[in-house]
Amino acid sequence: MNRLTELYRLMRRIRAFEDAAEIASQGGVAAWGLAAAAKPALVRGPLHLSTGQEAVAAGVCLNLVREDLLTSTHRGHGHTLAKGADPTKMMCELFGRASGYNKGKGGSMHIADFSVGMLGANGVVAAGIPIATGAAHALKIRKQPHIVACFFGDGAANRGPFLEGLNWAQVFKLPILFVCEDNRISATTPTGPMTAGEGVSARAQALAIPSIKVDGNDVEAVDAASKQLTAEIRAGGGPRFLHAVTYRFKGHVSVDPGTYRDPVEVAAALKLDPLIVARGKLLKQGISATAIDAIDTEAKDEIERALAVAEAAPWPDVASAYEDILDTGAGVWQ
Amino acid sequence: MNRLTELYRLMRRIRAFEDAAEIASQGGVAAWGLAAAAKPALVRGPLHLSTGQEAVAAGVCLNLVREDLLTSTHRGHGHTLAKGADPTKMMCELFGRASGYNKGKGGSMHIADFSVGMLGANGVVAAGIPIATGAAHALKIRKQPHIVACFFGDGAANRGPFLEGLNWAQVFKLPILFVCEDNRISATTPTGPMTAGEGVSARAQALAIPSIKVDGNDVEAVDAASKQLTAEIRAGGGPRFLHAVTYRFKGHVSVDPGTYRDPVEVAAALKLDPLIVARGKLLKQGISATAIDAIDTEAKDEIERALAVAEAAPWPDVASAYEDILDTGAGVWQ
Amino acid sequence: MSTMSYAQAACLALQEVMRADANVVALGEDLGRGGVFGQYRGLPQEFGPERIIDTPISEANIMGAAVGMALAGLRPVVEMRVIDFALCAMDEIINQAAKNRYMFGGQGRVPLVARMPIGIWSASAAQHSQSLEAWFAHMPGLVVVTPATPQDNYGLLKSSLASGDPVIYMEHKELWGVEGEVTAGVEVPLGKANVLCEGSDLTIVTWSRGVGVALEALSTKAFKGIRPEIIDLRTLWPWDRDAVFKSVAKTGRLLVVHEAVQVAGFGAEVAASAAEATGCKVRRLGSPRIPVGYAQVLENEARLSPAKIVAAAEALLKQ
Amino acid sequence: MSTMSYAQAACLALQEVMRADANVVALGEDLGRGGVFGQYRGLPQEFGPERIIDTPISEANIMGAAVGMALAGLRPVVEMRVIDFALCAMDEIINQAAKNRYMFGGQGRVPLVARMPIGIWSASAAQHSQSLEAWFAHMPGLVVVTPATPQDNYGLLKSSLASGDPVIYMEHKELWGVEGEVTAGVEVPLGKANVLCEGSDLTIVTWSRGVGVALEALSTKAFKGIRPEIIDLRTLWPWDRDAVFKSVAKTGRLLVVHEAVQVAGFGAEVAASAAEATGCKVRRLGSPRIPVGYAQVLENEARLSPAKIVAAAEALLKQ
Ligand SMILES: Cc1ncc(C[n+]2csc(CCOP(=O)(O)OP(=O)(O)O)c2C)c(N)n1
Ligand SMILES: Cc1ncc(C[n+]2csc(CCOP(=O)(O)OP(=O)(O)O)c2C)c(N)n1
Ligand SMILES: [Mg+2]
Ligand SMILES: [Mg+2]
Repeated sequence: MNRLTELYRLMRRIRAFEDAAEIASQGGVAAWGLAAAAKPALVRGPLHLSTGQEAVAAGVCLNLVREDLLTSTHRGHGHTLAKGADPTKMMCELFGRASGYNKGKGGSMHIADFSVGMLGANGVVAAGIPIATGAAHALKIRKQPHIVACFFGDGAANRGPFLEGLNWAQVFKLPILFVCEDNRISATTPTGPMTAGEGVSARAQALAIPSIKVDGNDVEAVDAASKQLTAEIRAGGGPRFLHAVTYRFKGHVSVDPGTYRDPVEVAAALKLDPLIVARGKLLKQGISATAIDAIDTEAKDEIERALAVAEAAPWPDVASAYEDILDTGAGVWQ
Repeated sequence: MNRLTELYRLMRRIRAFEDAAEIASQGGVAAWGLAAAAKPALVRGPLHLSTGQEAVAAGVCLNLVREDLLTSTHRGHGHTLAKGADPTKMMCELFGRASGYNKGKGGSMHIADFSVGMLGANGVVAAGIPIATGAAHALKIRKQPHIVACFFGDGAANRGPFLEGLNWAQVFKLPILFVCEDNRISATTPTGPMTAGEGVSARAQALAIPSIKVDGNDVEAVDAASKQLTAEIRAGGGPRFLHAVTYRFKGHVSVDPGTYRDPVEVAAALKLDPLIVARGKLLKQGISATAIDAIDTEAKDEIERALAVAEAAPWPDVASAYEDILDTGAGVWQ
Repeated sequence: MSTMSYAQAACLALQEVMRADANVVALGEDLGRGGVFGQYRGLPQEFGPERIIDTPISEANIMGAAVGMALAGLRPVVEMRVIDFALCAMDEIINQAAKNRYMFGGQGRVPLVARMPIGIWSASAAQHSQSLEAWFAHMPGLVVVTPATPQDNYGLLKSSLASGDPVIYMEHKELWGVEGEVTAGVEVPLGKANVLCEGSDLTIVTWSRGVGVALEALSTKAFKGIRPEIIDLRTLWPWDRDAVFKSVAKTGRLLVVHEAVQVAGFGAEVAASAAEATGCKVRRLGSPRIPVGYAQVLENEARLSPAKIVAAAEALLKQ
Repeated sequence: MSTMSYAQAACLALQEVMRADANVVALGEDLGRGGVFGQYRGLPQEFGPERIIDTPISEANIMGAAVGMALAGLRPVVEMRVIDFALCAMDEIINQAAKNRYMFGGQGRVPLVARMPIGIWSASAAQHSQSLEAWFAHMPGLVVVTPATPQDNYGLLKSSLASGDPVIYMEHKELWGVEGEVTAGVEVPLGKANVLCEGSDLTIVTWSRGVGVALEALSTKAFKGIRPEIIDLRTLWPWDRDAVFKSVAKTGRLLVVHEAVQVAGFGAEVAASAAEATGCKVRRLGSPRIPVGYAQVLENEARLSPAKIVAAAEALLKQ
């Protein structure tokens, strides 16, 4: 399979996952002026979809190996899947089942698969940055030949840990790739007017961290930049920064209709769907429409199966509420 | 009195204050491997001296008016005096007396004179930055024609609030002058190796905040840069940044012998004492040595008087320990 | 008097105060669209972006700036979205806001209201479900307010905005949509509890979301033969010791109920104080010392319920 | 067995563990010069800058990085210098370190020891004198340790370093120079209190700096006719309920003593638990709800003293 096909397949799997999760969440969270549905949704908690941003996850993560580590954001399904997690166990987690990655304890906002180096989504904006920095520091101290990929949003670049983490990574010359997934919005607030100066790349450069800015909807561009940057990091060059500009197709959470956005802007962005872009390129490369459609169907089928398994999966035991917490003093009293 | 004479006089007053406070603090804090003295020192608490850094306080603050506001650091005596505070009330505070600015509640680390717009030293590195930003925001909202000067050290530029505050100030185009008093050390740790990139100016510029770097031991240079920057701010230009490179003559606190520093470096730095530099310039301008000596004597005398008043000043009442705290519920129970 | 939600009651209070005092401003993320819970709805339209301020995502600076604003003459309302994010601004809340007045010997005042919604809500799991009122009650310099009803959210917010000292104002996320009668102009004083029903067998002291759960137990007759006196504390600092001690003098038994973790929760303060002052029998009901889990069955372990309250009351009567 | 200071005892414990396990590292500001209180003295020379790590001033990243280090196989010791600065790292401690294991369903562990010295010391005033142990005791996922003697600082630090979960390790700044006998190799288990003297009239439970003050009252015969049983709790989570309840079963009276603010302090938890479990009489002695002032006379209001303890004991006996 050629590189672009592989990238496309991964993006399609993420899209299929996000679409299915979105439907399963309707009527879940009661917010954004909406009441919760009478019948509880299959996905109850807040669901931050990465629909439209798949090229960033795919283009970066195909340049990682299993032993590399990754920290993510509240919008973490794509990164998790791209790092090699099993969509069935992910869907089980979103459904709050015992067979989910976190045994139903975390849900979407804490999706993780430590076994493939995916150290977790995070409910706190920018909180993954110090954690990723420390993980990279550990790799260096322990002389392990791997790297860390640290994803965060454009909104995160205005929080203190962004400065603290990037400074630290450069001071200790750590093997870490910072990836700003810039969808130009922070919840309901356009990020531009909240961000001084030339933005994230300029901030990285002020810390002497080399940075590349790419069209984050062009998966080949993301892939190429990631290839270069990860190679430099693996060669001992210290931290690197990737600024990928993309767009969030959905509301902030799945039940947010996103009415605060200009419909013209949204319509224009939808035309630049990374899947449409990649499909066009595949066709140009001579891959047949049938072959591409087959990838799409395969991805959807995979997620259909995941949904079915998740819906049938068992709930956590009550007893498990008291597990995975302190050993010290456990069993003595809660 | 010409400008340089005025600047010199202010620096000399600060130096006299610091020297006197230093002596009064010997045997105070039991740290840095030293035991506390048998007889309690007149200044009991940690004392961070700005000896050697007087040119920054003086050069900036002579460009401020009384209604302008200022936030400071743990090393705040110079800023306080330069903003117009009374050294006697300052010394009383250092001595923990009821007649001190804070009624003996704060000591050196919280020296403040709100009546001249000096909103306080701070025991937390970088904590003054958000406060200064908010004060500037208030001035803008309340359409007051004044500005804020926000002092912090080189070490503070690695903490998150540095990014958050500077970004905020630029986003809201606030009337604030950020002053990095760069003495190249953070407690016992040289700041350079802990700081990525080109340093603080580069960080300010990445946020599109215009910055000037000056020799912080040349009070005329500090004054000239401050004059320009404050004028730009007053004209509505938004935030400005001053990077003043200087040197800390003393240990981190007054009882710290500073043995972790290279004696050669210290000796070289002492030759660049801002008072020596300014004195040389005054002599070149034709001011007589006698006239300069008179300024020195006057400054020392002023501080001698402050010491005498402070030593005789009354201690706070026990009752005052329960004052200046919540009104709500006060008097009901503690 | 009119019917409105807990969120709308807060909007009304803030609107009235902002109309009366040009120095009152609100700042936080996403406020320009009325706040993610609608707790500022309508205000951006009326007061514009200079007074309902959209900020960068930077909780530390939001809180720190509010301290500076307060020192320079404004009366800021700070929105932290959920209390969990206020953890990003702890130095600013504790070392800067709470201590300012004292540490500077009364030179300045910090009249700000920091809103930081608490509680379990909509499967939001460990990082969006905390109730940390005990932390702030422990901290000199802070007023701590926990409204339970629309009327109280209106009345307590108005009183908080009139406080000259920093107020930690904790709305409960599960209460945003709860409707009730609100009489404009009725302020609820800080430090006064609300005795919701009289009883003789035990005193139940609670606040915030606990109030509705206790009243649900009452209205569904879950208490069977037991007649509890139920008190909504409303503010945790200052808290109404007189009302509580008066009640336990009558009932001889105190049950403190809260959603926060029981260990070192504010229930411990109320129970210990009552035991010290009156020698009454005490018991607490709070969450086990576990993070809030995502799945319903896990989340429920950390949640109050009428059944849990009744069981605790029965246990206390046997104690 | 040899005589050493509380600070030296910690150095010894850390040295032993670092020799045995290459994955143990320490990180924080100024560690390369042995730490500002000498609590890392000698270690930079032996283990070098890769394992005794000098960091930029960035508490949030120090603590967050330690979480990442722990997840990636290290066992970091985090130095916060004083607990007041740990307020700059609260999200990292609470939302990231404490909840990690639970929230990710046990996929990872965060075996870190966060040292954050507490207490009043050397006229350091409101921002350098706090004791916030109650906050951490309230937080699921954290172990909370408060050593009172050189031997315990050695033994508890070793046990903490062996914990697979995050430990908030609170040394008291006024104890750094205190000397005592330390027997290397003697670990002090987490969760076991130390009964320091047997008595029959009341049980005094305390920890950290409170231990020395209580013992001073005893040795100076300030208690006069009163015979207290004095217990050093040593760890606040888990805390040794059995030891405390056994003692109050005998004495019928409990006085909890701590330097932290009394309101919502951990004394409330101990007192409320004992009242619930045993019905004994309880009383607390803690700091008034004011920030720590600078002048000696103000600072003393927030300080424990033998006289205050004796007065509280007398009041409890009359209660
Ligand atoms: C510290 C913190 N503040 C606020 C929030 C609430 N919040 C969740 S996502 C979000 C917007 C984040 O924007 P960005 O980083 O650009 O990520 P995106 O949602 O666009 O992927 C906000 C404000 C949070 N989770 N954490
Ligand atoms: C948040 C925080 N971390 C650590 C400290 C301890 N500390 C006090 S001053 C200082 C060094 C500060 O360096 P810099 O900002 O350059 O100021 P300088 O002392 O050189 O004037 C440190 C680490 C503190 N006060 N606050
Ligand atoms: Mg974004
Ligand atoms: Mg410095």
